[in-house]
Amino acid sequence: MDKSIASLSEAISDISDGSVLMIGGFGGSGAPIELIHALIDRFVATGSPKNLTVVNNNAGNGKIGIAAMIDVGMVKKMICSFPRTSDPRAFTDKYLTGEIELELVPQGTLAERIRAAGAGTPAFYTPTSYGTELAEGKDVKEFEGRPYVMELWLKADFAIVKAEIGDTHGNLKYRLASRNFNPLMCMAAHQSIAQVGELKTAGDIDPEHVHTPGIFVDGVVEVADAKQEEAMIRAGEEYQATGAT
Amino acid sequence: MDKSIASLSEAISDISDGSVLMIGGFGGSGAPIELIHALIDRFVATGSPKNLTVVNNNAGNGKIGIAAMIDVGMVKKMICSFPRTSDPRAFTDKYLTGEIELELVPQGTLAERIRAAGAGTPAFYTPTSYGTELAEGKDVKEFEGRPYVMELWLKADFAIVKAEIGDTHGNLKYRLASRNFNPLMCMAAHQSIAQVGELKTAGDIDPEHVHTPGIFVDGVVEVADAKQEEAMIRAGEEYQATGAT
Amino acid sequence: MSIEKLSNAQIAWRAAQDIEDGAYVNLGIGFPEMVAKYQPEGREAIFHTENGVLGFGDAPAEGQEDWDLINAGKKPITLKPGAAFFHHADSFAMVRGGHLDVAILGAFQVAQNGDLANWRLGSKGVPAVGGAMDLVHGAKRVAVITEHVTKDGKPKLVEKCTFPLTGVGCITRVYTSLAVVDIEDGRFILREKLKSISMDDLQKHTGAPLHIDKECGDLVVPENGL
Amino acid sequence: MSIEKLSNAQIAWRAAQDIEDGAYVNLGIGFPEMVAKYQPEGREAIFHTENGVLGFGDAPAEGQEDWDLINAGKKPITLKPGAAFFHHADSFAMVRGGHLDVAILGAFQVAQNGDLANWRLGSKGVPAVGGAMDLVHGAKRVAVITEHVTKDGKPKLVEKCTFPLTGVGCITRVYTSLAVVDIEDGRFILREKLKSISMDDLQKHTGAPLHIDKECGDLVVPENGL
Repeated sequence: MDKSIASLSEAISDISDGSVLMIGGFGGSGAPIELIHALIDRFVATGSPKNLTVVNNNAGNGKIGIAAMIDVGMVKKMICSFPRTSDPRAFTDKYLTGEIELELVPQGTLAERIRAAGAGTPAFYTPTSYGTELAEGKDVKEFEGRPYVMELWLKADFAIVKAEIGDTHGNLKYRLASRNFNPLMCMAAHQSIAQVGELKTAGDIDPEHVHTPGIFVDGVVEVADAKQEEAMIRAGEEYQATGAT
Repeated sequence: MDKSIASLSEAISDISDGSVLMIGGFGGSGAPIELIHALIDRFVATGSPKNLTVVNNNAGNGKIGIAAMIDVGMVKKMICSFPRTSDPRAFTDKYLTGEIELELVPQGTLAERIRAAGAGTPAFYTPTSYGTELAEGKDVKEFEGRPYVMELWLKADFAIVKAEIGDTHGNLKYRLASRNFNPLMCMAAHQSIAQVGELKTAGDIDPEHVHTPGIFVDGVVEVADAKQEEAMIRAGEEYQATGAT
Repeated sequence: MSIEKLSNAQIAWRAAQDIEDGAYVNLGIGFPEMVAKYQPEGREAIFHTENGVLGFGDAPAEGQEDWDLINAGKKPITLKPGAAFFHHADSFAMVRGGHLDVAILGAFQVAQNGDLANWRLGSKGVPAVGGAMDLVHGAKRVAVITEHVTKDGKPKLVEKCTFPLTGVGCITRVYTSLAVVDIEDGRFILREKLKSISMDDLQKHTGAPLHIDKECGDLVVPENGL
Repeated sequence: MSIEKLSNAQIAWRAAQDIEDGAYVNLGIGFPEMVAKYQPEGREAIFHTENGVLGFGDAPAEGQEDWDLINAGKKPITLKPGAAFFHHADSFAMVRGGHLDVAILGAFQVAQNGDLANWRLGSKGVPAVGGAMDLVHGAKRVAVITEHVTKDGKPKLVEKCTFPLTGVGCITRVYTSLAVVDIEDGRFILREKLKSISMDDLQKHTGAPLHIDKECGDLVVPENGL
């Protein structure tokens, strides 16, 4: 078994028009910036994939990553908890003119809906959002005298995440707080692709230290010199198509 | 902050009559045999805690651990998935004479109900047990054309588990497959106590390698020379009250 | 009445041939565990066990057991390179989330609509379910390996299960001591049968109609003594 | 009209005095983060952040930032001994499962029944909720720190919230620039007030009746310049 993929462009080649795409990371921590930019490269060159529904905690920052996806026009809808960042212009502009849809989900509900999809749980009850406008139209049920809101699983066609170390079986280990949504998204997507700082042979990660077991990962691509999204934003970097039109 | 506890008897001293008690482990792997025996010592000496509801995957094996708890008469009810073992006599005898109750739960549902309690999820839907006698009387709902059964969280007053390494903040790391139900039970119980092979100072476990964050653990007691339940059973060992009546 | 039939090893061998390279597989406790022995050369399957291990290997040599490293049947195991540990909820997320490619289970009865009964024979004794009710919903393909008939000759492939159900409409293929049978649209479709048994005899040993879709192949396995 | 009132630092200081030794605490993004600075000597609180860190410490020195190590506000943090990382679902299990001892949040409005509005002022602009709706259900004690009135002098402690709700009946204590107010049985109970403000004046700046249970203490904090 060898899940390694030779190139970024090959890693994202299956992602198709209209897909639901989960993108890992919280802020720049765990954000697979090279995979995202490879995907934009493909869209700029071929016009595909378009009409994507993107799931992430935020809705893009600055002029790179998800913000750049929105800028080039490949995102139809964002599902996120907090579409505000230090520079949220890309999303804000299109949202205010009605060019992009938003499904706003409380952060814990977002995480749990993603896990539920991965765990085969179509719905669950949570106290979060009860009595608020985000619970409108949702089933409410009382347990032990307290009201709870029913939330549905959130499945995806694809997930792209970043990890520090991966192996040929798809096992992943994350660095510091960059774990965040990434293990959950790998569980919830039909096809999950990880960019890893170091790609090892199966057996080189201690089985007790694996954060995402390989069963949840379909492909692993090594990006040894990966950039950190937050650092790029602070340096004022912008997405630039690599050679493509 | 120092969650270390000096002795086994002190570690289990809060467990009271009629409690719901989760006991970690799957087979002998992860079973906190020394904490269990300290609890039996207390019952033998004082008559308390009695009328316990015990949650574990099984219902005791041989003449030690949960089987010995059942034998001395401190267990009112078992909640488990598989009340059969290589030597299930303790439970079987009392079950067939109606002296002990059984709530049989599919293993995955048991795990997920325990996690749900820890995660503040009062109920969730699962395909497991649909159309079987274990789903009788339970809510059924269809999602995406398929029927699912509603299951409720399973909370506990106390959990006792075994880990390889613990620290003074209650962070735990498990050895090999002894993780099993233990992290979930720590989440689900009002008070969770771990016996650990080695008790370290906070900071001595790599934060990326923590399996159970200390927030889920209330007390840690070091048992440096802990026995392995399965090995004891194979050696024919029996529980013996330590000095007590 | 005595008929030629496959040994358990031969049934397990046949089931193993359908496991693809790179498949994630859960083998039920007992007889299904034999399937692991017959993985075809050059194919690598990753075995999952409910108690939180992915990528385990053979049993250790006697005296080498580590009782913290066991499978769902509480038997000692070893690890292969690329193994991972996880807790029970993650383990059953793998199962119930449909991440396994194949689950192979034993059976008391399988009905033509895919219902399975394999956890309990009646209301006597101590009931025990384990992970059976989870596994039937847990894989892209849920197969059964079983004798074609019970010890006293009664069909195990039936119109409707009479024993308590493990799951509804969950089984897609059955490997028996006489045949390979798929379940499609509420019917048994015979894919392969032993050459030595006639269609009529096979039907007599089966509790519901066997249908043939285009053709029925020969069930061919290596000589006994596998 | 100008009244003597506490600075943000003084409000944060007052809230910090109620955090017990060994407490697990989540501080909302922004103003509530200030509370961490005023932990009383000899007490150790463990801080939780939604993106999967328990046991974080101060901000790193400039130039020492590691952008993989941030808090929910996306600000760089450091770790204290005993820290742990975990994924987002485990992080919100800590929150929604009630494992935190204290959560301290900001507010636009708090109602006398414990309702909180703190995520949105109207229907304009881009809505963003983050973890606010989770945190209000997440701790044994959910407190608010806030100015007593808005910039244009309107009460923030009200009979009924007019802004969109974050949670229903979830707030148990409010630390304001003028007072400490508990919420019990649908009423504001005044626990402490600045000595310099009269009961009448305080009531005028409050949108719902302030009740007194036995006695009301003085709200005493260190001099400004904390």
